[in-house]
Amino acid sequence: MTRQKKFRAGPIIPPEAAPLKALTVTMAVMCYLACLAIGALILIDRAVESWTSGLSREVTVQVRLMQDADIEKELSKAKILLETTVGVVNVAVLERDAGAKLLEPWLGTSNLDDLPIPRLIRVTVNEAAPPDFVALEKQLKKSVKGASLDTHRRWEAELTRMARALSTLSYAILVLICISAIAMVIFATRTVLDANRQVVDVLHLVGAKDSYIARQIDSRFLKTGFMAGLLGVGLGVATFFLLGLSGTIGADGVADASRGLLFAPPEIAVWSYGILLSVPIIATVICLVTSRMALIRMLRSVL
Amino acid sequence: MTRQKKFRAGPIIPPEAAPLKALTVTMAVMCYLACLAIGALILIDRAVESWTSGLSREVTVQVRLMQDADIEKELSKAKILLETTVGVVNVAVLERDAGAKLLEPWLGTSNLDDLPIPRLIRVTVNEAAPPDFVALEKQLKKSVKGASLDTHRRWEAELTRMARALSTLSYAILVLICISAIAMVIFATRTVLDANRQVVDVLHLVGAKDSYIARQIDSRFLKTGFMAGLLGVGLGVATFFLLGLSGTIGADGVADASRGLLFAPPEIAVWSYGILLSVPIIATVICLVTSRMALIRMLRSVL
Amino acid sequence: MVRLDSVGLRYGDGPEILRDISFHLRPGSLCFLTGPSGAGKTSLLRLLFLALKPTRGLINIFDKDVSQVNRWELPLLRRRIGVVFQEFRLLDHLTTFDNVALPLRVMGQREDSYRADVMDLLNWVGLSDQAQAYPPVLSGGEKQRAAIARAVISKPELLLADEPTGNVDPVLAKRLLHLFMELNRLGTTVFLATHDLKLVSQGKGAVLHLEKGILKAA
Amino acid sequence: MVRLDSVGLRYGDGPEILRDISFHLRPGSLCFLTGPSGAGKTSLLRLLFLALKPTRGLINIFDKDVSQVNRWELPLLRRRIGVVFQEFRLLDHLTTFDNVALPLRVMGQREDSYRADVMDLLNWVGLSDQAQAYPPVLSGGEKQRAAIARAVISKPELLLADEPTGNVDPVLAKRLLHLFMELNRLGTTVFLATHDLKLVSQGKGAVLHLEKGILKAA
Ligand SMILES: Nc1ncnc2c1ncn2[C@@H]1O[C@H](COP(=O)(O)OP(=O)(O)OP(=O)(O)O)[C@@H](O)[C@H]1O
Ligand SMILES: Nc1ncnc2c1ncn2[C@@H]1O[C@H](COP(=O)(O)OP(=O)(O)OP(=O)(O)O)[C@@H](O)[C@H]1O
Ligand SMILES: [Mg+2]
Ligand SMILES: [Mg+2]
Repeated sequence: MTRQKKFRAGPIIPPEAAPLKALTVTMAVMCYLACLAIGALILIDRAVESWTSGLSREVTVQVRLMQDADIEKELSKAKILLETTVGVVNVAVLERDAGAKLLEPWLGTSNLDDLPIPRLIRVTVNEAAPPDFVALEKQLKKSVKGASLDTHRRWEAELTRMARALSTLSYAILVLICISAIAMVIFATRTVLDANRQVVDVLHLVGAKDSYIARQIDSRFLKTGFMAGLLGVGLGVATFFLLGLSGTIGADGVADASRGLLFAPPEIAVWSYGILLSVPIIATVICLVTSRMALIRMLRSVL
Repeated sequence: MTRQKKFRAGPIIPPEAAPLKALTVTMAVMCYLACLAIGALILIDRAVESWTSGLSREVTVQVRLMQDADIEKELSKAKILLETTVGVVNVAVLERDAGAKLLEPWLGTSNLDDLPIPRLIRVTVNEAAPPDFVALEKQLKKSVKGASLDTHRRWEAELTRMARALSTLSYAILVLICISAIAMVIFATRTVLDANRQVVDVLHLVGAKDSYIARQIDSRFLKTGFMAGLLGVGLGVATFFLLGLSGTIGADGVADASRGLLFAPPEIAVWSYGILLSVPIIATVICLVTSRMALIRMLRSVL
Repeated sequence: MVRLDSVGLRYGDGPEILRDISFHLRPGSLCFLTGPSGAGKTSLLRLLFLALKPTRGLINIFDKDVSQVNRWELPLLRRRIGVVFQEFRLLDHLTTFDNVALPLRVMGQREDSYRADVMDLLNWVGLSDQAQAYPPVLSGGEKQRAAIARAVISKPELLLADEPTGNVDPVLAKRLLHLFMELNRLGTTVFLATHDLKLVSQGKGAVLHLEKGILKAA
Repeated sequence: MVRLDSVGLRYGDGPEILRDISFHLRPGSLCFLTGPSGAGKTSLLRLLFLALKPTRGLINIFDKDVSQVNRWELPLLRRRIGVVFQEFRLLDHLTTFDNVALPLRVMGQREDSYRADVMDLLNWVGLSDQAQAYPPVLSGGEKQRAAIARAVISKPELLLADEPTGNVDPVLAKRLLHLFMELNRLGTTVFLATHDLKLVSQGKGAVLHLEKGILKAA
């Protein structure tokens, strides 16, 4: 009595959900964080660009006329001090007119000849290794009467330095994410294989080849990695979107920049979308390559 | 021939390493990220505090004397415009002296009576819902001759707004981390239990109580959570340390703030260390409570 | 001790595996259960060690109605029953010694208190050399003997054994039968399911014959 | 077909489990292996299906020296050998049908091509009703029959069976023996390890007796 029913052959390796589901969640979180880190990198990059373009590697020292001091002497003292400071590339004492320009916003272009206009020194700094502005200002104040450092630009330099630290941190986080993703995949592979040791043994003994077994398991990891990557990127884009909504339009902040990330002119948008979309691809590749390599190595260790 | 050797009884549940090791790695990464998020929150909080304390909810509008305009008329025009702007709480036209003070840094306290000193209007804004400064400035420039908005403070307000977005993001990330940690623990519990279904069955059949079995598995999760938490916090503190080293001392940036996080005066340091050390505790609690609850529920589902 | 009254069992929506089973095991009795493969012997034993509830009918064990037993009472009842599973069910990560000692350990006994007993029993079933070996390296017959030792170590009031001699040679089978009969002499009620008709004829006890889920006294 | 020459085996640093085993299985022969529990029968079979390498001595299978076989050649050799494991080793997540069909599937055959064969074989061992059932719901004897069906489905040149009738009743045991003898008649070399002396006397074949790792022709 042979029943002629339509059978559907079951999967060779049991579809044990738990370790792979866990991997999906972890990988999705990792991908999300990778997106945030990449977004941060792009934003920081753009911010630094705009700051440094405004900064043009220059700081201004201003020397006020003091009742009891010879302005030219003070200026040369300041010049010598600045020239011997590490991180300073060039020092130029500006004409009297330059100081007058400084007051223009308040006083207009009226005749200021009889006013005690402050004198300016333009200091070109080494952008890669700027001097310690705080120490420099202290020293200037101590040895030159009426001297002060343009704090606004100093602050911008400090911002740039901070942005660099943040971007290094973002790179570090990206590396950390990759490493732990690889570790996760290896552990998941081992878990899946451990859970199926008996099955793998039997498959070997009925004549299955290593590559055949590896293929059965691999396909799961492929799917897992891709799903997780898409999920993570989806969440990431949603986050940038919300972040973009949180700031006013036209302001020069993160909100604006994250809007720029999403709704930029095509040629830029394509680029940032491309980088973001590389996340699921990299996740899939990490999943596939790592699990395949781990599998082959683990399978070899059995007779 | 009874051998009288000293036996050591093996663990009731096999010490299957893989799912728990995977959990340790994941949880450590989560804890690390939680530390970063918490650090970010503290830093943003302090930054906002210092910005807003300097800001004191005020913006200054400056009206320059123009050759062909009546300054008092322009001032009252500006006042009316400002008073009708949404987000403005109070408008006060300042005395002439206030404008003179503005030039002090450049010109000293010399007599400025015959100079065209600009006039100032102090605008108190609603901190919670500040006006749209960009639009406001445009309008001012259009309808009042010689008017300009103090852009520096405007920028600070924008910064504060951005900081709020970042701190919301940090909170969101913290919540996300907690949720995925709980998910991870549940999956790991299921994996451990699945891998040991036979063992649990046998234990039930030889008369073990659910609580006895749960206890055997729980202790592993306890250790896992605590180890992962410590690892994560260690990495986190190391990161703040490195970040702290990356900026110059005394500068008003993240570097400084992260230094403040670690080497603050005792009463503040205790607080931030306390928050950071709560991470491994929370991780342990999440591991323990989640796994215990999941275990009891899963064990109940077997006869 | 054990009383079944027109018990029926079906798995899920399947056919009835056991039909109208009624019998009574008096305390201290020895009883064999025979029947062809797939007759339902293991299913019947599962009912007796409370791993299954009957679809219909009444089961009384230790004067308790099984359908009235709470979940938290189960462990306490099971501790009074020793079971030898057809597929042994040893824990692969524990040594033979630990496997045999498991029921005592689960009851909360300390190792010092049972070490000598366990070693004596291992000696009797011929496994003293394998006390520190793990089940995966034991031969089929050795596993079976370890499973038997685990079932009897706590001197249970009721012993259920499913095909306990399927993997051992006739000489050893006889030796194991003697172990069961010794236990029975000391007061344990013994219920053995087996295909081995020689074993049945060697042991002095009642014989129940199961065929397609229906009980026939033989 | 199979030739062993003073083969010795020890696990790790343990004692020698097999000592000086030498015998020859001619193509198409039928041979029984008997011996007490723990004698080393399963270990000897493990050597023959290439799950173990001997510590010393020579094994030739299909005219190949086993110690010279590469890892990638193993699957191809194993496909010519059918094995019934003492503990069955069915895959719990596959139906009985899929379990039996596994060797064919692993060889890359399509389901259409083997469905009828598998169903016929299941019918012969009395499992056609359980074709879509999973091993955990099979009775002990049903599992054993499924394991036997899996071993013979690919009509191997060499069939190794370890205690293939330990969980079935005498009637069924005889039926299974007939299956092995039928295969043998069609050219398969059959090597059976068993405790069941009645089975040995029913089958017409050579008998090897193993005792404490030493072979004695009976
Ligand atoms: N969990 C289950 N779900 C569904 N059917 C089952 C289950 N367990 C057993 N069966 C079926 O019930 C019938 C009886 O099984 P049982 O294990 O009781 O037989 P048995 O008498 O012990 O046989 P054997 O001597 O071969 O061990 C078999 O046909 C089997 O397929
Ligand atoms: N992997 C292993 N490692 C160490 N010792 C082992 C291993 N496998 C088996 N042994 C030991 O080798 C001896 C022979 O085992 P084997 O399984 O070959 O016996 P057998 O003849 O099949 O016995 P049975 O009839 O009980 O199945 C046993 O004492 C066993 O403990
Ligand atoms: Mg059975
Ligand atoms: Mg054996």
